[in-house]
Amino acid sequence: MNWNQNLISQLESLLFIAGDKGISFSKLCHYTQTDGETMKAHLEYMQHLYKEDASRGLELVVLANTYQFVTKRAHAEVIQRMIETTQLTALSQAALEVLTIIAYKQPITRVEVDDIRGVKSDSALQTLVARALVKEVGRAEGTGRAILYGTTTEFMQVFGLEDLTELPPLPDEESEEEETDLFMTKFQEQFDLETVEKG
Amino acid sequence: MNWNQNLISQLESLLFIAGDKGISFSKLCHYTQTDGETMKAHLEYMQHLYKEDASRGLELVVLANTYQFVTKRAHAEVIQRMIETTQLTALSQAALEVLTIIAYKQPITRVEVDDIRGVKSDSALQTLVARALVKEVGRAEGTGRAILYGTTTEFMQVFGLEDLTELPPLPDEESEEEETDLFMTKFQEQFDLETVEKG
Amino acid sequence: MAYEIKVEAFEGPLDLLLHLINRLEIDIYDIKMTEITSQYMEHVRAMQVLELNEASEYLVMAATLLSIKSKMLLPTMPIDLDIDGSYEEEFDPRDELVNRLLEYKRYKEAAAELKTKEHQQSHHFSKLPSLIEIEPADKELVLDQQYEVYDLLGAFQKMLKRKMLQKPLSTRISKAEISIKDQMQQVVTRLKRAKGKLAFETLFDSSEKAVVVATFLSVLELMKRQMIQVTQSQNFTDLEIELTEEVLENELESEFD
Repeated sequence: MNWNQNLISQLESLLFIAGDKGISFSKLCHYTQTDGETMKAHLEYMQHLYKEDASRGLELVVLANTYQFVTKRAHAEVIQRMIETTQLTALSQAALEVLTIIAYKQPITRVEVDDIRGVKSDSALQTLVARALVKEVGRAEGTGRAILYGTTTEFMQVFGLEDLTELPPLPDEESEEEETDLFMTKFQEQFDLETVEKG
Repeated sequence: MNWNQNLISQLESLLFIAGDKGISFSKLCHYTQTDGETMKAHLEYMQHLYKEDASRGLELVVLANTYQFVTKRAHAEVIQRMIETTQLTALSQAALEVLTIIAYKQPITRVEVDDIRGVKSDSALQTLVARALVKEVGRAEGTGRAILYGTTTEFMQVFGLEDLTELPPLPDEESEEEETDLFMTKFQEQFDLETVEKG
Repeated sequence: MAYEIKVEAFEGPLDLLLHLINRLEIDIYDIKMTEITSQYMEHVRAMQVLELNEASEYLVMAATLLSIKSKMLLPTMPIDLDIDGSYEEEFDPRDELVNRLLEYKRYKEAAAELKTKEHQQSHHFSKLPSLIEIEPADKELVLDQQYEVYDLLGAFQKMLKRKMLQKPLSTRISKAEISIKDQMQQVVTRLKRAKGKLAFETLFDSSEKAVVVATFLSVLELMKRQMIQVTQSQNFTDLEIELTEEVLENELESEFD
């Protein structure tokens, strides 16, 4: 079989972007516009290739019908070093996201945070509580009486805020776009008018 | 030079996990317990390797002072089949102008930006802050203690800059050479200062 | 002469002036004040109707133009005050305006260049940092790092990007039929891999509605067939799904029907 280098390259970039989410076989065919047989052969070849090549850090695996890259087991130690270091000194992206949502929307329940992020947030939330950046501020009405979360004074110290009103507004893109469009439309009309008058 | 395949493999795993957060040179050395010289040589080799190998879908780049993987330009079309093609709303012309002025003259106050543009810039500036492209970097001396603005790492990521010295040179006006030189000198000084502070 | 006005959005009076200078092919170092002033006024009159936020800035510039124009109408009378007879460098009332225009023009051009860079960069894609679950700290840990509000906004931007990645393509892909049978199979397989027990929610990690619905129906079906049990240890705690021992220990007969 002749391996299509460009296809392999495309697959590498797609799988990279998909990250932990992976991509199903049929989607890979669709995105690269490749027939199933060719795809199957190439994916098998790639699985072999990544595994055998000692200079590759990734492996291509199939989990729950999706293809995805995972890091090689042999690097667990190095990766652990990175994660621990980051963990001790910094908040993870997930934690920062959850913190942002809580800061702007407090009081808010975990389920509402999950909805906004589109992924579960429990462990990030736990970290934030453990770090005293977020705390329980009450219970929601209704069934379940879910816990409401809010930010702490510790949060304000860490982020150098005097009070919550100092938070800058979040992007509100749609309304901005509309305004511009409205403006441009009016503008256009005005000029068309002028041109006609002059012409 | 003998390339250490295991090191390359480790770097590939670490960079895969870090994604668009990237990893700084010094951290890469720390995590893999490698000396700077070896690291430098290997990273350069990898940059070359990924670029030249037609079966690779990624490139190793330096953005905002961190090493990170990005997909090759050639695959943009294939990737856009997978993800939403619409970028986050494009920046308005006003926002782009304000951002440019801040990028070249940072740290700078809003009033100074207004002066250069001849028009008020508050709402454009607000958008830029919300989009995390611009942030407060301090307060000006004197009455009012106006907020000073500067660009963020997000800005460097979005505009593909390794660091701020990579900004394209400001267009010159021939007959303005003297002034430009003066400006450039100051600019240079500013950067030297920054570099010293950072270094 | 009727000409077509190419409509652009003007970013304030300086931008409008640059546009006029460009269109009228005026030398920026020798601006014809009469011509540009009348053109400028015409545009501003048109724009005033729009009740622009920036109306006042446009008007201030109009006043500046008029003032420059009138100064230039005055005869220049070099007054020789110096004993040695040399003149002070001639003062041109336009100088300040020209300098402002040139400076603004520089940034406008640089902005265009940055936009190109942004465009180029937008053809490279990246992934977000992998989420690696680590045990959350059980005791209070005070952060030793100072953060700024920008970090929050940056995180929010990244989240928006990730949500963009998660958006399922709605129109272009023909909807794949998800069979309950396959889904039952998968639920059992996952439970087996997890030694027979999983939190209810972990089964629903797909962002595709159809998959979630199919998974739910398959769970109901498996319960009906008494292949799994759903338990809850306390009110409001997570539901747990458990394979019955029989299923766990035996090979799955490959088909559901």
